[in-house]
Amino acid sequence: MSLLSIRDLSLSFRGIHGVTEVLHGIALDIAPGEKVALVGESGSGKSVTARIVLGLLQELAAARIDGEVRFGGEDMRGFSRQQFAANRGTEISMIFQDPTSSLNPTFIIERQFAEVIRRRNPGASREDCLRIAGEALAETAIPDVERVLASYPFQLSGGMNQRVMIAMALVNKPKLLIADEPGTALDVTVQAQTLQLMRQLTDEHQAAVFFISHNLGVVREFADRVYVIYRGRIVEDGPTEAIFADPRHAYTRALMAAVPRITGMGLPDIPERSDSFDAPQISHEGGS
Amino acid sequence: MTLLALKNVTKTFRVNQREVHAVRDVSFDVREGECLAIVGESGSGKTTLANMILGLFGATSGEIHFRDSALPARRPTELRRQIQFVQQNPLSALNAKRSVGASVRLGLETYRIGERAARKAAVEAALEAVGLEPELARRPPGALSGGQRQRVGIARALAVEPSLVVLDEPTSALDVLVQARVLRLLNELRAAKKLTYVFITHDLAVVRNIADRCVVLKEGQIVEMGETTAIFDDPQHDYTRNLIRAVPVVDQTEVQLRDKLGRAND
Amino acid sequence: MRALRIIVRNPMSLLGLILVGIVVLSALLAPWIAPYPDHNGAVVDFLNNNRAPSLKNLMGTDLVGRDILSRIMYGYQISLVLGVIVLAIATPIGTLFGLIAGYRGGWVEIVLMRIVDIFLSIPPLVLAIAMMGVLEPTLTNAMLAVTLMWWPWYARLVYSIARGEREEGYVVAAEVIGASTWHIIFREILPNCLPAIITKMTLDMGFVIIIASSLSFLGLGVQPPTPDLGSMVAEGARYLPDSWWLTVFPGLSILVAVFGFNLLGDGLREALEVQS
Amino acid sequence: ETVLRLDEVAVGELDPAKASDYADSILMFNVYDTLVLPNQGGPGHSGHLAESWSSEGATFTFNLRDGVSFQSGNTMTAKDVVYSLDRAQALGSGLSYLFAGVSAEAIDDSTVQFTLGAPNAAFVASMVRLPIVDMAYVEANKSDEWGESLLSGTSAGTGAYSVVNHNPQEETVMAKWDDYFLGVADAAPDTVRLRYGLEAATVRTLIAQGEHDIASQWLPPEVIKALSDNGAQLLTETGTGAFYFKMNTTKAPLDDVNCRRALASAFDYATAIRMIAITDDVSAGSPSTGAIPVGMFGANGTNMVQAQDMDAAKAHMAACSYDFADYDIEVSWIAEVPLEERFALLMQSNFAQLGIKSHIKKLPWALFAEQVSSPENTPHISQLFVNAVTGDPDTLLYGMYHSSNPGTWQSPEYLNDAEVDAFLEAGRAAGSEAGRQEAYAGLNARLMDLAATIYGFDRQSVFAASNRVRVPAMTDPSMAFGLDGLGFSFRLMEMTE
Amino acid sequence: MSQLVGILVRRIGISVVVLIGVSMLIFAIARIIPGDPARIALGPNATAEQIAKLRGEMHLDENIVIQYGFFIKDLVSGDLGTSLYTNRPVTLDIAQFLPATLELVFLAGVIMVGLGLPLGILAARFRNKWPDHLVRALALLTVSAPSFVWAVILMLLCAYYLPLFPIAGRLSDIYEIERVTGFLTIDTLIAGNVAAFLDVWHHLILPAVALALSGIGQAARLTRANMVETYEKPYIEMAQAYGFFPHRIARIYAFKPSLIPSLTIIGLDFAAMLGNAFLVEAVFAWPGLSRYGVNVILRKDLNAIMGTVLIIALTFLIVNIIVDLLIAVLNPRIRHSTRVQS
Ligand SMILES: Nc1ncnc2c1ncn2[C@@H]1O[C@H](COP(=O)(O)OP(=O)(O)OP(=O)(O)O)[C@@H](O)[C@H]1O
Ligand SMILES: Nc1ncnc2c1ncn2[C@@H]1O[C@H](COP(=O)(O)OP(=O)(O)OP(=O)(O)O)[C@@H](O)[C@H]1O
Ligand SMILES: [Mg+2]
Ligand SMILES: [Mg+2]
Repeated sequence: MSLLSIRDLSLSFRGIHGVTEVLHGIALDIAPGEKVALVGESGSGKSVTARIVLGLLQELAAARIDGEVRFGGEDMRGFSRQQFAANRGTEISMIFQDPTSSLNPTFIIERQFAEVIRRRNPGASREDCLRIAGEALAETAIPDVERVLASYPFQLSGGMNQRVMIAMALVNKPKLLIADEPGTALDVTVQAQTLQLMRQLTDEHQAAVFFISHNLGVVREFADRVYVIYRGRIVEDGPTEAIFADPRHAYTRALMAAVPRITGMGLPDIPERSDSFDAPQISHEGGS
Repeated sequence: MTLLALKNVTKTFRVNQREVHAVRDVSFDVREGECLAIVGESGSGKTTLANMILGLFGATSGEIHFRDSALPARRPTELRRQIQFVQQNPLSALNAKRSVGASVRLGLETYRIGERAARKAAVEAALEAVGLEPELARRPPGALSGGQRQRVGIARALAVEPSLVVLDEPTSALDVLVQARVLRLLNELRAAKKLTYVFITHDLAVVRNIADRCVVLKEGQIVEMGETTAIFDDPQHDYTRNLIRAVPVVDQTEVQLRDKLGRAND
Repeated sequence: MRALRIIVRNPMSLLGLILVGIVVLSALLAPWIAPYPDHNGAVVDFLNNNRAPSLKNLMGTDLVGRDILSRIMYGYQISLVLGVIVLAIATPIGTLFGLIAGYRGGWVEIVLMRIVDIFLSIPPLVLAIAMMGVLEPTLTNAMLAVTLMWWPWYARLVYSIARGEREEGYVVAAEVIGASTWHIIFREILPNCLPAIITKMTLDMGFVIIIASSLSFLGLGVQPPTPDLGSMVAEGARYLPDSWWLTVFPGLSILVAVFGFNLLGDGLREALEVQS
Repeated sequence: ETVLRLDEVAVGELDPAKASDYADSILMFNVYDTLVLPNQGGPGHSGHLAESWSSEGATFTFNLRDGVSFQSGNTMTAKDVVYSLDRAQALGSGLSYLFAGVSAEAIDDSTVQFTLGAPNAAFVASMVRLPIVDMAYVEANKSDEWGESLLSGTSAGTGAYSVVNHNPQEETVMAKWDDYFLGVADAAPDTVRLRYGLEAATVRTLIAQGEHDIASQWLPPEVIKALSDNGAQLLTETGTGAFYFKMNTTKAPLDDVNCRRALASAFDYATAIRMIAITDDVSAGSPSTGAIPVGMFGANGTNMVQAQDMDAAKAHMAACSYDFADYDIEVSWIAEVPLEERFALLMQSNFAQLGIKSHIKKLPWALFAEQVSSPENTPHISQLFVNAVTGDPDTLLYGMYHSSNPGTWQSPEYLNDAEVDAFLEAGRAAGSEAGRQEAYAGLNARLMDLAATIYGFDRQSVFAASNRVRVPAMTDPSMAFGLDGLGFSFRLMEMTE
Repeated sequence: MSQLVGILVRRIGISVVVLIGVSMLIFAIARIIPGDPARIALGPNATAEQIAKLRGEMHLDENIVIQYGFFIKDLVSGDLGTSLYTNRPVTLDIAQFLPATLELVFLAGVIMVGLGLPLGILAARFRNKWPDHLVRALALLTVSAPSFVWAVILMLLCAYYLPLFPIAGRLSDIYEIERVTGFLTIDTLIAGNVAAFLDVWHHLILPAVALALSGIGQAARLTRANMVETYEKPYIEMAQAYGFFPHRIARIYAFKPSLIPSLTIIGLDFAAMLGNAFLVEAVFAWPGLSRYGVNVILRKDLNAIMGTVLIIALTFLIVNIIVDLLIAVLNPRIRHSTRVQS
């Protein structure tokens, strides 16, 4: 049984210039303990999918959402604000794409971290929170934990903020972790370390990770299964090895080809748009 | 010819009575027309360096020279135009109260680039060059995806025709297709307009493919500096080696190559 | 035009638009639609003074027998002109001061904000009375006096916001591009101060009307028999609770106007939001 | 313990040398005593601190009562009287102008002699404005030459009430002094709280709640009426003053007597009276019969009530050398007295009926007092309440009309008429009542002819009061003093609860 | 912390200069106000000689600079001269009337903050729902009438129709309390008289509410407007995504970044109340500084004008400094600015 199951999800935004269609009926499943990656074009609808799962877009008047989203078997369409809120931060947590903007600039990290810890642990004292937060941050290879906790977000580097977000997302051991481009501001060694943390979460707590990334190298090393999304449609899905070994959809192939190689083969010249990219979805067998 | 020279630049912040040494005694040159990559640990002072080059805050000590003269604390407009910036945090770099198009248009207006009437078209062209649909120009930044915002930042910096561009993680939120396109565009522009880049990134594969030279920072200090190929082929410092070895790659053939690079001097 | 459409779509702002419309129209059309159009002038009718509302005088009559409804309609004329002009002058001046001081910082901030401090710390009444000594008690001078005491509030309000906005990434971006100070101040920072400014302005519509009445109490401003809503409220209050209509209706009329302007202001703010 | 609470608009001045207005008078008449007091219910004066007096030309000799002591315990002597006069003259404010040119001498402990520059029939009356100060007490406790700061906060008189606490913005608290030389009835209030500056609506509510006893006379008529409708009693004090519309006789077109007459005839006197009516039988004024209020020497009979006469007004207008169309008459009113706005509006509409243009100008008192010092700045028409501070017509009329007093708040007419001056001087010098009657009757006629002033109405003060207090001096005409403020002699009041 | 101390020290230094500027300006203005102070002081019947004499004593015939010199000389020795209105030293008047007004204004300020901000938060949190509409309507209602009209209305409602509150003065006649500080809330405690203490509060409430009402509306509306803005920020979405309780988000995470404009206006309102409370003070027969100020201005009581205005100016400056410091606390980016002055 899947932990998260999305069927026929479509989304459009009403604006004063008319309606923008963003998602055109996507389907997606994540089982407990599974690490599923969503890769695809920038602007194709990855982050909005994540925000729908958390029930954040539902509050936006301009957004029109259709389709089924089930979490732990329950249909989230009928969820009240309270039900969404009850899951957030405990059962589901999210690493936001733009960490510096996503941290409140008027509170030091410690304060924001404590708030997250108390979602699981309402009675935690300040000392408890400091300790737990310190440990969580240390695991993300932050060198100067005390200073970071006492700093405002704008006093930290982009990567530090990102690690703060990662630590916050992991600290309550959620059942589902949504990681929206979690490594963009991290150097590769630190990134590897944070991936290891997420892996631990799945291995030890049977949690699932919904992993959004542009870095195909990371996806390959981390994910169990991959969905490829292009302009609001899933174009290919399947087990990681299968996809990387045998990308079948034109868009997936184009992506693979465009990855810059550490060996230095220059920048490939591949068009971003092609009619073949709009071909129907291809699913690989196996996986979940 | 040296375009930009940092001489013993140091930056210290004070946080809660404690000193944070963000940049320690860093010196390097940027030659005209080259692409110099700055890589290194997160928190190692890359953005701080960029901010100082841009004159957003002063160095605690040391000097920064541009075209052989020290950069003044208050920069005249023409000097500003020469040095442009693509910020790491794309959302806060865009004014939530103005449309994306207006942000891009700003540079054109400031320097009266092109005809008034043609500006709308110029803005759309600038957006298209980085792979954005012209329709986005009317939206507020809040209604854009992360990668779209990042590209708006690039379009904005390039629109004023600078001579030096500092790019702080300009492609980290882009999918590889668009990334390739943007990087190619950057390369083409560099050739065509004699641009110079200081390119801050964590993505060593990108560095490998576009940078001429490379500076590796750790804890605010330079640990290694040199031609990109030289560094990748023969990293001198353990830290650099570890970095290269840890890069995730997409296919098996690459793995061996990568490991070979990393091992070079073991 | 699009802004108007957005306003009309929201029932609350539509209500605001309607109220403001009623107020403006009754001011403009007072000479034609007021039940007793001559009651804004030298009319006294002591046989009918201080009458409670009736069919003849829907809002009663005042202490010299004039129809309160008619006077309110005429009162709107003065109040609107006063409010609009005072705010139209005070807001830009104050905003400019606040923006420059908040953005530039340094000695510019010190000098500008201390000038503001000086103006703020002189009680308005002192200013007004001092002005009265030198100036004729006309509507124009009353507006001048109110403006003089009003702009520093905007200066401080805007300053306090601009000071924080200066640190934001988008300001940095504009500076890096080399945008002029004016551009940064007006096109980048100002839009981010607008919500607070508009809210304060719409609230101030009522305050200006009220403050102007305390000036007219001191003899500066419109003189009888010209009706002034603020003075009607203030003077009528002496006769509470017995002759309640003297103060309640003018008070309600200010309320309606302020209410309308505020709802409209909210709508306007949202419209501006979506436009950008 | 009974408490009487009343209020006044202005802050009461405790220093006898500075006291001048109504609130001050209330304090003076209770904390201090004077040599004489007006008779109750009729004309003339009788002794108070003085037992008797005699006069010879410009010399007045008073025999003081024995055994009167000050609240400090000191005995009152002639020296105190001399000191009080010297002090008033030296400080030169308040009503000290009444004693210009007067000198005093203590003949012995109980005899004091006043010498005037010229005979003055009003002198004895003016003695009600010379409160006697405890010289020894002041000398012993003063911190400046005349003990100004001392007397601005404490009482040093022989009066029936002593000051317990004086807070210039809040109230003056007075307590009954049991050793008063006339004794004080038990029914008189034990404590009096004179509150300052209460708003009309506040007083209205306080009285309704039973928290206040006597309202000031400055409540608007509508509010007094409302209080009376709710069961409050009305106290009246028939004053010695009137409400005036004073025309600036130096300013065109009002420098032409016919123009002034036109305005005087156009004024709607009957409506003005209706405006100040409170109940069917109590009003804040009675119709004016001429330049001198009814009850004073020279007043016209009550059958000569003034009335609007538009035909006469038109005739006067025709005779006027100016064309009113060229002028915009400025009608001012004192911002502190909202009632005056209504009179201004009434005038404006009366004048408008004749096609005379006018505009209304509201002036705060301070500004008005400044403007009337120069004829050019003085408005065409100023509205004023004036009363005879000693009850004598001299103190009402001399200051307003004698050409030696131009440009004070009382005399915005700038009248300069030899005949008027002569009548005023005659009234002052006359030795007999008949002589005074004749002089003031002549003055009355002359003033009506000159029409420098529109005589609105003869004034009467009306106070709304709770039923906890009985004030015979303000309810029973046979007990009335005929001098503003004396009705508030607390020792003559009776508390019923 | 250290940045705050730095800001504070600098601001206090500058404020002294501002205060001197204000004193000069007021000094000049006070002399423009129409009316000859000597004439007004001596009353309507004073002779020309008497007026001339008093003018001499008050140095009114000197050049204004010299007059100012005399003023400063006396000021330095703590002497503000004698009030012509009360015939007492101005310092005594201020010492007596200021505490009354401060007590009132302070409570009003607390009410303004205590009700205005929470209402604003409530409205923003439930924006476009019924609590929002209710708060907005209430806020508009309160700002649409001036405070003295509220004073009269409250007086009628709570004293006339329902005799719940006393409406005049600061303390019932039956209590005799020694005035140590002038703040009756404190003095009654010093005297250990609990009944009197409660009575003082009983007297304080209505006027303070009347004074605060329009400020409550302002604060609520400004807070709402800015919080609605803040609710668009990504960090609020983050807080929601982590399930922070909505009321905590409203009260803390969205509130703090949006507080600056409201705080500025509340601060100004608070200081302005000191000078503008006179009508409320009049309605409730409150013996405060504001009423004194108006009386002395109308009477052209030069010494007292200078005294009161300087006190009011001082309060403004102090409040402004506090507001600026609070803003620096609220917005750490101001405190920790690394930006070069542009
Ligand atoms: N305004 C500031 N106040 C205090 N400390 C700061 C400030 N800005 C940066 N720092 C500190 O300086 C160090 C360098 O930060 P910088 O942003 O330059 O790192 P970076 O190399 O860009 O890292 P990343 O790759 O994560 O963006 C960090 O430790 C950071 O916490
Ligand atoms: N509030 C909004 N109003 C209108 N359009 C929106 C809004 N939010 C997002 N969009 C649009 O929806 C599309 C999907 O956005 P989303 O943020 O999910 O992209 P993404 O796949 O995460 O891209 P990236 O990798 O660049 O972050 C984009 O084209 C974006 O412009
Ligand atoms: Mg995204
Ligand atoms: Mg950085």
